Amino acid sequence: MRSRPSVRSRATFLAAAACILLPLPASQIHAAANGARPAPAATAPEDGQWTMPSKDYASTRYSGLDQINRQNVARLKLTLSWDTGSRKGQEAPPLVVGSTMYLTMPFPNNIIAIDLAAKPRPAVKWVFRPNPRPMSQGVACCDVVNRGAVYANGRLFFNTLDGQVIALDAASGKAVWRTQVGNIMKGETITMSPLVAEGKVIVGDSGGEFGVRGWLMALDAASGKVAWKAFHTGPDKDVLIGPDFHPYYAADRGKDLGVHSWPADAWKIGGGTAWGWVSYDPQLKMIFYGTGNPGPWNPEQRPGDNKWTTGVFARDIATGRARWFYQSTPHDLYDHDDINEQILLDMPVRGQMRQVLVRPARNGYLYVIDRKSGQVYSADPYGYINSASGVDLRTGRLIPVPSKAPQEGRVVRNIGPTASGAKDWNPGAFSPRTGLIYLPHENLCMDEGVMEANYISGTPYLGADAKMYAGPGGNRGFLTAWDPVRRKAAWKIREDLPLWSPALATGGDVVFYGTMDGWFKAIDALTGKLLWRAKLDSGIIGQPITYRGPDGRQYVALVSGVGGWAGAIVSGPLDPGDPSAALGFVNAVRDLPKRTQAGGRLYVFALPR
Amino acid sequence: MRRRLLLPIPLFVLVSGCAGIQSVSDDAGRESGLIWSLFVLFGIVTAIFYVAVIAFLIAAYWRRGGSNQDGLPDEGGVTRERSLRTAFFLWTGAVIGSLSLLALASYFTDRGLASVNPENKPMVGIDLVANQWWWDVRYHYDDPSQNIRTANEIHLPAGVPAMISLKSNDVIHSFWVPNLAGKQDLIPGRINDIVLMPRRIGHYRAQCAEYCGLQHAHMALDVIVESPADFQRWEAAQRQPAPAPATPLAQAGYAYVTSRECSTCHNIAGTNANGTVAPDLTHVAGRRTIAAGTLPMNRAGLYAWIADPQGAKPGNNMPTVGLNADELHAVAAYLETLK
Amino acid sequence: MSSPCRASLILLAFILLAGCDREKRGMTHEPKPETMAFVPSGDPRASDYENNAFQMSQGQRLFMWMNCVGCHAHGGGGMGPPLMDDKWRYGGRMEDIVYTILNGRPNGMPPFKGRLTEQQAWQLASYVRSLSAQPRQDVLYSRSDEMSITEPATLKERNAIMNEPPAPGHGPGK
Amino acid sequence: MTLPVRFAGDLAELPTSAFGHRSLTWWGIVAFFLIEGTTFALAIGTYFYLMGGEQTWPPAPFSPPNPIAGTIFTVLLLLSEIPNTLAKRAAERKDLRALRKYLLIVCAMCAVMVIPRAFEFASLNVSWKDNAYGSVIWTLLFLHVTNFLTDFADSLVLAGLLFTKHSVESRRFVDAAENAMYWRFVWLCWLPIYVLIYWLPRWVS
Amino acid sequence: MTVLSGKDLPRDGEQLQGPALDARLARTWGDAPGLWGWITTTDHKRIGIRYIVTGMVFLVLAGLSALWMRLQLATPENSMMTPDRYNQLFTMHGTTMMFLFAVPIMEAMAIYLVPLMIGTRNISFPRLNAFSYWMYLAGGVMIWVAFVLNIGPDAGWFSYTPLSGPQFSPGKRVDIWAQMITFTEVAALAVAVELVATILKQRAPGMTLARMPLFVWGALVTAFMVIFSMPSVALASSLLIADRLIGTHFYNAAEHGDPLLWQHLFWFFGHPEVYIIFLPATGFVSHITEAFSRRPVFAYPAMVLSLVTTGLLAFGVWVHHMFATGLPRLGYSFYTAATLAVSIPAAIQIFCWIATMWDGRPRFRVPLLYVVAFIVTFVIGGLSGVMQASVPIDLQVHDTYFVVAHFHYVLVGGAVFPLLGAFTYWFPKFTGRMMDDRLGKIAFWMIFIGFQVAFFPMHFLGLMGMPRRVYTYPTNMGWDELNLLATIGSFVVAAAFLVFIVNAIFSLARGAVAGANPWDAPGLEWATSSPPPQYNFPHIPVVSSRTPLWDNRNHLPVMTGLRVDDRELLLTSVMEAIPDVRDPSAMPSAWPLWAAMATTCLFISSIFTPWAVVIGAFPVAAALIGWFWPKSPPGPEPVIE
Repeated sequence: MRSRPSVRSRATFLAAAACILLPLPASQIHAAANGARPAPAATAPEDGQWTMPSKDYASTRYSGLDQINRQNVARLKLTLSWDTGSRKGQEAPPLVVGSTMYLTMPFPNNIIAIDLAAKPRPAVKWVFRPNPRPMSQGVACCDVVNRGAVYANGRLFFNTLDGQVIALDAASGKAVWRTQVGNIMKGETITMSPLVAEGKVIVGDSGGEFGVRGWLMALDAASGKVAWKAFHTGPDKDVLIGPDFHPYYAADRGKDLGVHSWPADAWKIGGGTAWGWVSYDPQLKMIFYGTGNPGPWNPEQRPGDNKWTTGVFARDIATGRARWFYQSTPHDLYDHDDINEQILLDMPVRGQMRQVLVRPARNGYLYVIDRKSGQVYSADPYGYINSASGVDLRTGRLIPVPSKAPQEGRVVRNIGPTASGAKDWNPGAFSPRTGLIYLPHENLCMDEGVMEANYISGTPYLGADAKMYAGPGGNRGFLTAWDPVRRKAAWKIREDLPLWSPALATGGDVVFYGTMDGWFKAIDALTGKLLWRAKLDSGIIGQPITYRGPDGRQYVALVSGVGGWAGAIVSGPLDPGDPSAALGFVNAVRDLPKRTQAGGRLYVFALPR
Repeated sequence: MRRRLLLPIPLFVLVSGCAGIQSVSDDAGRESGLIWSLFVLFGIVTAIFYVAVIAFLIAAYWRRGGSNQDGLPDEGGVTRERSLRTAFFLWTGAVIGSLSLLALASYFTDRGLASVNPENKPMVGIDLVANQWWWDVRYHYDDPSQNIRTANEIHLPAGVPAMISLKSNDVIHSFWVPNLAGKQDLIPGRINDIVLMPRRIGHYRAQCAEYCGLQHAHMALDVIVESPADFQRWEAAQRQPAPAPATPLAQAGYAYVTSRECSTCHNIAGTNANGTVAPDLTHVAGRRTIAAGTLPMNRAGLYAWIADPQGAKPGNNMPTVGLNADELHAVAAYLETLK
Repeated sequence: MSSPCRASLILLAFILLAGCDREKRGMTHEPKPETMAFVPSGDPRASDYENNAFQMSQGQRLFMWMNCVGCHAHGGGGMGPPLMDDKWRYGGRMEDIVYTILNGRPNGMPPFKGRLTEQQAWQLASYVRSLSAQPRQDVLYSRSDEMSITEPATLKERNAIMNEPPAPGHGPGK
Repeated sequence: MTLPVRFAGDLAELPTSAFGHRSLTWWGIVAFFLIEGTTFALAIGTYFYLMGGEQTWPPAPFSPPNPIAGTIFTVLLLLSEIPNTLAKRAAERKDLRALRKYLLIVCAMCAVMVIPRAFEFASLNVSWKDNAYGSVIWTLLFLHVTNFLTDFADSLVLAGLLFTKHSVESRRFVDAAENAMYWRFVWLCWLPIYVLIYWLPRWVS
Repeated sequence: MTVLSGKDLPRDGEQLQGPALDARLARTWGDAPGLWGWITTTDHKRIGIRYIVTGMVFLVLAGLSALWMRLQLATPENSMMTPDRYNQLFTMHGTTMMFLFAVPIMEAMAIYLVPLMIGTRNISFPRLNAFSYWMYLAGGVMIWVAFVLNIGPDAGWFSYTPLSGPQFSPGKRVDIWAQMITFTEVAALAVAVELVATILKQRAPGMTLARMPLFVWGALVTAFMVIFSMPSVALASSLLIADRLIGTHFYNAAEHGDPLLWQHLFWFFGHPEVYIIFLPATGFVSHITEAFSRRPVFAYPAMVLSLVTTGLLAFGVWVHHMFATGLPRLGYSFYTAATLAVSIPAAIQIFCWIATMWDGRPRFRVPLLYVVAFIVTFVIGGLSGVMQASVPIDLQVHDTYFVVAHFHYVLVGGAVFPLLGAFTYWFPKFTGRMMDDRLGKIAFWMIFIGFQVAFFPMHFLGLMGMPRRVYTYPTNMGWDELNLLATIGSFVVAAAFLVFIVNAIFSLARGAVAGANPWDAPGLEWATSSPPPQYNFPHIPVVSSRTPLWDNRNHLPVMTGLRVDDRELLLTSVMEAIPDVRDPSAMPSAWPLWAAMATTCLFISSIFTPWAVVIGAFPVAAALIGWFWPKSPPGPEPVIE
């Protein structure tokens, strides 16, 4: 590691660590013009910190800081730039707690603590090296990324690629406990960011491309012991489905659907991982998260609805018992993992205030679902879709277009959205000031050919070739400002490349996001007007954050480093001569190696003093 | 020449009496029955024409050596032209008339074949996927967890129509159970359907009927037509996972098969062998043959096949693993338990 | 020129162009004991397998069946490194590739010893080298009956092999 | 001969060359038209057969070929029929000087046409390796390029011959007339192919 | 420049006839002596004989491969040969029989006979004729050399995709097959063009279309069928090569090509192909029947109409090879109807031949015996063909030994028997000597009986479920005895061919000397000596009936006035054959050989690299320019100043 700053006293950090998120009365959060507001119980008053990747349990990615605003953002200047040494895809956000910043690296998953208050400039406080097993790199489907650590109660919780959950003492960087939960010999890796709430660390596995059996588990935050573990295929008792399970739609009711919606034994290698985002409603004591794709990709090998993959679960956080389930993509045809974020909002639906979760799903529909019942209020396309003609709100079922169904032995052309979805893992942000959700997403279509996949444990279980390319209009990405109440886009920004970085919304009515060719952009949250941009050394797929520094100024930070599924062509580096490389994504971003390079630098911006 | 005259008759006598497990004439299904009746009709009509031609030829032979022996052509034109012309038109009329008759008969038989499942009975649904050089058989049901996967052997209940979807993973093959119906090709990129309506209980043999490469000759399929009750018993048995090995030898075989080369390609339900690119072995010992009709399913056949698959069926995709004697005994012992 | 003379010319052309074992369907291979020691270089099987169209096509089949394609795609890579470029982390000779397949490599390549026979590993290696057009031009083939993906090997430029050891530090397990 | 003969007529006054269907080579060329025409027809049939297998034509994400180069070529090709007709008439009235002139003009136009022709391949917006659509339009174009180049070469050789001592043979005029006929075949074949390559994909997409 | 009138040049006529004329013409039309003459010849008879002998050699090779296969199939589960060897063998057998024997030999007979039958001095485009032979030879030698090198094609003579495609047929085997198609197509198309022009423009004065011999009609219809059908297989095989070499997707279902496209293109050629073989054979049958029945063929107009109808209908039946592919079922009915309809002209012809015999006074010499064998055998094949026209029946017998029996009855019965008859019949014309009658009869009976023993059981094998193209079969299927019987029969046939060949060789040296017209046949080819001189006829004969020699027993009317110092042909009008133009005929030349060698290089190297097409085009173009360059100095002919 180059230019290592000196380790400094931890006093400032300890002071900051004392600040704990406290639930605030609902009245303190104002609803936007359209009446939407974050679920009050799942948000906290702005404290200038960034302790979890989603910012809060409602997954708003909104910070109330407003020092940087529409008027002055154009004067934003770089205040710190530091090479982390990593050259893999950087999908994790920096965390800022007090005056310490924590960086989570892709494999080998080092955690770096930086003392922001150090003089003359911020310096590395400690580095924790978990040394995961190198073999795990071979079973990570889409670059060896990690989506971030979480800070809670003086500890940092994070996962390693080789399937460990680790709790660190945030002050010292020493491991408090580490628990092995995934088996890489079967293809189980962990790339997600855990959710910590109610003394539980919620973790799910990756490996839907390897025929693993997906699960979500809760570990005791104190001891690291497994509290509960819920599978996403198989018999009800494994899925933690019991008498208190009340799905809204009939298709999700029945005994052992996780077995009967699969060919015999296929559920044992059926995927349905949980590698995305978990939201938590402290009022209902329920977590909400989506399950990944069924395995293999080739749908002909798994007739049936393939429960409980590609759907959203609501579970009791204490016991893990499922409360309801909604399958947005029964019998998934295109790897439409349903792991995207759920933004918990309270908003008017047909004139009535409802507690809903809003989820822009991979399949291109933006769902508004009742948090308590699992009823789908609306499902509207926010991107280009030709593989489905709509969602039947009576039955809740997606209506697929038969001519776009993959067929063995014959390539199906021009499927939209692609396997990576209208939007992949990179979450949008919700601003309670504008009432809009800022969705960075893709505009891609693909050709797909499927063939019988062979299951060999620890090797990919796919049975599909894909080639992705720009969708209608020729641009490959969009930033869509979506009005969840009016159920339509307020405006859209065309981006040439697919957007693979999450968005950040601030109280200054500025929205930040990055592009894969390295432009870090600030736009007007009301109009979408580009206000400021900076070109970074490497493409951006990381999560931008904002925080109040020890000096009281507002900073914007992120780590560059292109990679991930979308940027594997650069971080691999992969050969653009094979359009099917990186499961077909290489074809969509053939020009990327010319426009950026592998990297991994921390950037911090602020207004000039 | 006179010998030929009688041939069409023994043809039908011979063939009709020619029962066999892979015979067109020994029809055991609705489709093959319709076709055989049509064949017999065609046979009779064509035989009549053949007899007529030969009779005319013999007549021509007998007429030679009429008057004029000088070997020179007639000078004074042709005297019998008129009667020949009459015969010519009669002959042409007879040909056209009988061809029309045959065309109609063929057309209506074809309609009969095309009207699949006229009684609208519930059908057995099977996906048949051809590979070089074996048959992948999948029964499908409304509840996919009841699906059955097997290989190189189809069981059908008598009196129940079976809808078979035909697909190919590589080259063109052709599905043909002569005792039950005509052929239908399996073509990559397409799905063809065929409906079979077996009527007679028995064991029949199907064979790939489109040249498909090195081992086209060894690509057979056993077809077992049984009573609906027997069929249901078979279905139930097929849904069971593979039985656990009991003897130490079989256990050793189990250990090998489920962890080594075999498991890379083959599936044995209930074990760690989950391969999909080779025949499913879950109930392999309950089948009649090994390797798509290449060897009989018995101990000797198993040994021969496992020890040297390239000897019995050169060019097939099963590699010679090179088991030592102990491993060979163990693997064979285990596979024998997979009833 | 007389007909026999002409025939012999064509014959000569054939022998030069074709070579007789290029397409031999090797079906009955002597099983090789799995414990056989790895031969570091100059294994006679290398050219037997590499310059044989049939073995290469068997390797192509295995490349799909053994899920090599899942990580390495059709040579462009993904979870695993590209196989069609000129960089070879663990050596690009037939023997190196066979070794890699059978024994795996620490950064993610799983070992296939015990899951594949040696013969199959050789067949695979032959196909892997065809991705960068290393074998003789006349045993290469243009495409498979699948989605159009890579440049036909028959039209590809042959890359020089550059052995590139894995960079220390960032285990490029990819 | 075994039979005695009886002289029934004399052929000495017959001409030694004739135009049109009275010429033997004319029949040979017509037979070649049939062969090439059948090939083109079957290739076009293949085009429509493959078109039936696609949902859109051209299949997504490919855009239809850019018609500029092809249209320039087509216009030139059709314009070349003017000197070609004049050359044919000159040949038929055995006017060597005019024939030389017009044949040279045809050859010069061919030489110019090679330029847009070369750009046509680049304007197809698809490679033969991409899919069956790409394969068939490349094949149609390739077949016609062969056809075009063959007659270009043929015309060049004939034009060259007209400047040698062989120009005096009456046979040359028949050759020239038949070459002109072949040139008509070249552009007649091109018109449907031009429509199929450049315009049909636009109309149906 | 001098202006010469046609009158001033040396010509045949009152003043130049008899031996003096023969000598003069022999000088003009003769080839150079020795090897150079052999290479440069443009004489349709020399090339025809060369073609016939080569075709017979390929017949023997294909026959031997059949014998080898029958040995393998003699017993069940025989491991005499590997499946790879067997697959190469049956591919070579079918390919050689169809592409290197049947079509070329029929065209070769036409090359030899047609100019004689229509009374002209040479075929049109004689250099193209020479070129066509070299191409044919190169293609045949290429594929057999490949077979000897163990890279023979193994995807069947039909080479169905995707089995023959780049993935499932690795190596260059199928490319060699496909390029062999290109060679033989070029050869066959060239001959077809020559025949069309020859038949339409070079007939003797007075030989109107209605007086044309039936073999010439057959050749004409066949030539047109070649012209319309061969481009189909040439295109199909070129697309296959493109798929295999440069990665096009014509037959790749995944990229929305279609394996069935191959079948459509192949059978659009493949079924007419059967009639391309059969129609010339009907010509043989007509001529033999006529000559030996001592009576003009009964109902000549019906015969001509049958030929033309067959030729047309043959293009509407190709889908009957694809009944099992799952195309729309109703569409099949059309092809059933068309296929049944094709049998009507055949039935009419059969009637007419027997009627000719019945009404004449047949002398059952060896050629006529072959005609009788033809009728007895071919009708069985035709009737089993009627069965297969029916979709349901075809679904059962398709690709079984029933079909093997069927098409051997049709092709051997319908083409090889007449060919052997024709060979015996015209042998005196080819060689000047008669074939031995006793040996001929022995060979005939052996081949006839052997054939029935070999192939009749196959009907039963097919109905008992034995599929085609299997290299072995299990025992206890009831197939063992019949297969053994078939093998025995095939060896009898092979022995018969040996007798036939011995007879031919023996007769060539020692056979009875034949006169110009040993059989007292009526056609023009019998009006000239045996074997005919290089120039065919000293004077151009004039025709006034269908049987000129029977109608002109005392003297033959002829026309005079063609130049004797240069090669000149008479062109007549298309319909009425009225003398029109004196046309020069090409001199001997080695350019066709050079052109063929350049083309061969192009074709063979384009198996390995697509650039061969570009680079190889230059030597081909150079050779063609040399070929067509006018002879120097310009001949003395009427010249415009």
